[in-house]
Amino acid sequence: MSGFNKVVGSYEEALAGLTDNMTVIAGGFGLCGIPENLIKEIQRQKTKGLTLVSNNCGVDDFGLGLLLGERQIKKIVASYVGENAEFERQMMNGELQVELTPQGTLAEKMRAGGAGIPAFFTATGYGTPVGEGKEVREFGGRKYILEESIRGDFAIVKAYKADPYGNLIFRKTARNFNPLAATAGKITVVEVEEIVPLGSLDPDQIHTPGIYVDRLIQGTFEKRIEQRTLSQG
Amino acid sequence: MSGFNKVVGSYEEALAGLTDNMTVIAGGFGLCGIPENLIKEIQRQKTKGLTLVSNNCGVDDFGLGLLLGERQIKKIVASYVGENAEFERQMMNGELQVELTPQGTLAEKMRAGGAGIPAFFTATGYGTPVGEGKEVREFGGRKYILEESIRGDFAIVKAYKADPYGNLIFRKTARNFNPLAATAGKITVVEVEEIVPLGSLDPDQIHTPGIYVDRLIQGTFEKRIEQRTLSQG
Amino acid sequence: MALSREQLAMRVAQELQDGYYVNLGIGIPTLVANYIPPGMDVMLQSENGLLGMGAFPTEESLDADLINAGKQTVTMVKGASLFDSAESFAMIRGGHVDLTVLGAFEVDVEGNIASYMIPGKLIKGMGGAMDLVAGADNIIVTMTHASKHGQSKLLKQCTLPLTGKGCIKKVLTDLAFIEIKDGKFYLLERAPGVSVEEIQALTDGELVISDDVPEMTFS
Amino acid sequence: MALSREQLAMRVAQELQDGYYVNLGIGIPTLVANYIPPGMDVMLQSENGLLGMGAFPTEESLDADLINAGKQTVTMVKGASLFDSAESFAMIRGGHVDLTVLGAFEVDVEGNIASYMIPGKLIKGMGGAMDLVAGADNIIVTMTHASKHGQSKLLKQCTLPLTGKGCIKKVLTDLAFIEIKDGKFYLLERAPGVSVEEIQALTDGELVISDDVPEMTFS
Repeated sequence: MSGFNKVVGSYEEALAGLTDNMTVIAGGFGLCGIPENLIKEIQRQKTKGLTLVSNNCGVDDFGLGLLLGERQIKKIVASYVGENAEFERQMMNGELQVELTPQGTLAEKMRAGGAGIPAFFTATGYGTPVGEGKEVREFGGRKYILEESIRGDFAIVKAYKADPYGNLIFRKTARNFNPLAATAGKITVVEVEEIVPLGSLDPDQIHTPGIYVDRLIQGTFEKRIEQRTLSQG
Repeated sequence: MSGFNKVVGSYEEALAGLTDNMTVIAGGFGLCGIPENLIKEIQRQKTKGLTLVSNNCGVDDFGLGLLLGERQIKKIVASYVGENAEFERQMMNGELQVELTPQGTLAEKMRAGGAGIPAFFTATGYGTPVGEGKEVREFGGRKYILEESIRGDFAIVKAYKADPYGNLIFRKTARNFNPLAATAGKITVVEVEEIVPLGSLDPDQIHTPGIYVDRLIQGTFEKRIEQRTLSQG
Repeated sequence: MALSREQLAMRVAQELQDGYYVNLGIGIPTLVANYIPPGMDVMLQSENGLLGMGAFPTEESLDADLINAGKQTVTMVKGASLFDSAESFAMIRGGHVDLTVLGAFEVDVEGNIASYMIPGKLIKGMGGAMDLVAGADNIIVTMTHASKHGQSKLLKQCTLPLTGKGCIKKVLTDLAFIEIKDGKFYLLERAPGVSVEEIQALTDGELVISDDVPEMTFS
Repeated sequence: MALSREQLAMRVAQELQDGYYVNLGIGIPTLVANYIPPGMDVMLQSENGLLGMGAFPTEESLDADLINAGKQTVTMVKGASLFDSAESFAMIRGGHVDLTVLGAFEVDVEGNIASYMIPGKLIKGMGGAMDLVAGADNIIVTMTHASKHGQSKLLKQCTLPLTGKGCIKKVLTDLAFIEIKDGKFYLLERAPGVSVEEIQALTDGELVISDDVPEMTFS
């Protein structure tokens, strides 16, 4: 079997080595494109004290909200966390640390982490609470703040299709943070809807090359919809 | 006609507004994926004093080498310029300024320019002539230098296919610096092998969204090969 | 009379141009899409990774993998493209989006905006708003001119934590269309039937009023 | 006897592991691809935007759009992927490539490397070499141990402008396989028939020699 075959046999194996107090970067936007089965497996394994880096934190009974319910999350780095009652309760009680990060800065921090760029300047957050304590520098007459990159012990990612080497294709807006998370994990675990034979993906059309992927598993997905809006026409 | 139709009628129109002493960012690696007809049009227009940002500088009679021949280039920012006799002559004579930039740093400078990131830290070049005069900072026990982004008055880009809105697809290693250059031009001009009808490109498979593209033209390409190497089997 | 939500959207839509790439925030800004002038093409950017957002789907075309930044199911128009969140904010931060429309709690005469956080109340987060206000040259803030209790939202200085500093140049309220320049509010237009005096009374920051402030028109 | 170019490539190939993503520089490093041990899968990264580089093409499969970092026409293996130059160097800079092999003019006991510029001679540029040495944890430098005039290339301190500072840990020369650690060269292996004394005589930086330095073997 090729050393490039990333396919593992179970969700347990997919998350082997994940231990208490680790940092986990998760793909997904709202409930769209979240690694829902990997999250359930973390819930099952009862790993505690986790730092989660994810744009949102799910809802009470789905996505990362499940890990809140079990008090497995110590800290969350996110841009928007508004749809979750248990989240509010834990934050208000001081049980949960929350580091609010602008959405674009969060995306860029993940990309930079994966790309070996330790820090970058951005105008986002200058003069706001986000900029407090951060270095300010002027370039071309405009003020920017210095933001540091993020890496995770694990990254958990949801993709649409993969070949056994871990080359990934995402679908529609389920792409979102997933390709960025994939680059930023020391161990990157990906769950997909379909594993296709090697050679069946067009090399020009691969969104995430397999070099970023350590473990791969095929799952079935509920794909819950948060705001089911239909046209009235 | 839609305001998003980027197609222009001629190469002259494609480069309208390009004047002496401007900065032009060009895609391509060696002679692969270079905007060969746009370069020829710059030669025809005799624009002088240009600063060219491109990984390489073509060969004597093809690619950016043509602009050297006409002494249209004042300065070049590149990572490798080894295949060009006229280049050597002008550099040795001090007629041409050369700013050597590591290939990965050059790519990242273009991306940062397009992405509104004025500067980033990288380990590349620390302790070398490239790092001289640049700020050094330690992150996690390692030393990095601060590199600033690049933007161009114009970007000239070669893609494989485009729809009229300027959504682009590149082919194989002719992609290289082209998608990065496309983001970093105040005016981005793209020449392609084929303009396909709107709606015929899969939105999931577009490499460069049309928002980065200002003008689009279909051309015919020589695609000269620099090192024609064949297997002996 | 104060503008309705629909009229606010209609007035913003008058600022559109053919070929504009536009990011519309949640709430009133979203309604702008309903009033794009006929014959004009505008592409909507949704910061979760979609350029060319279309209408809400039908039951048949509903797709859990295709949502907008408000997490609502949507569709794509012809010529749409999909990308990751870093690319999406590269567009925004790099100034490639032609117009951004978003709501706010407060703006002030220095172009500061506060829109994401009220101390003591639950903090939900800034989402993409800080990136949007820092990245765009051309921003229109839509909001009510004053609170229900009559307190001005156009201030000398914002009182709430900022979303962005010195980045707002245009504000459309239910009473007025205002430009921010040189540390002052310039009254460009009045809502139909609203007097300059009413606007002045509800504007905390310095308001510059020309001799003739036209009423907004809605055709 | 000093190693041939092929033997250098063969010895480097012994450092490969199944599942390694590898970047091979121009020259001797390129030859390593010919000696990948049977049953072992290695993917070659070419920094111009290709992961999974294959052999040179036939006349029929020749494609001007598919070249390697040396600008030679190549092919792709099954499972290959293509990407832009920023993504390519994100892989390299981010430490995702398992092994990098490249040539040099000089290395020194501090792990410094000089490989791109000889003052007074024509400067062609560093290409991707500075990114590669700064980005990879696991680098093997291949070069001759000394110049044609017998001057050591393994120095106390590099004399030429550096390509990278403190980033080289392993050097394979035509005479020896050497590890750089704590400001010293450690002699790990000798080329067959080459004595420790010969190596010592041609090594300028401090060389640590254990009691028994094995000869390289080539099966």
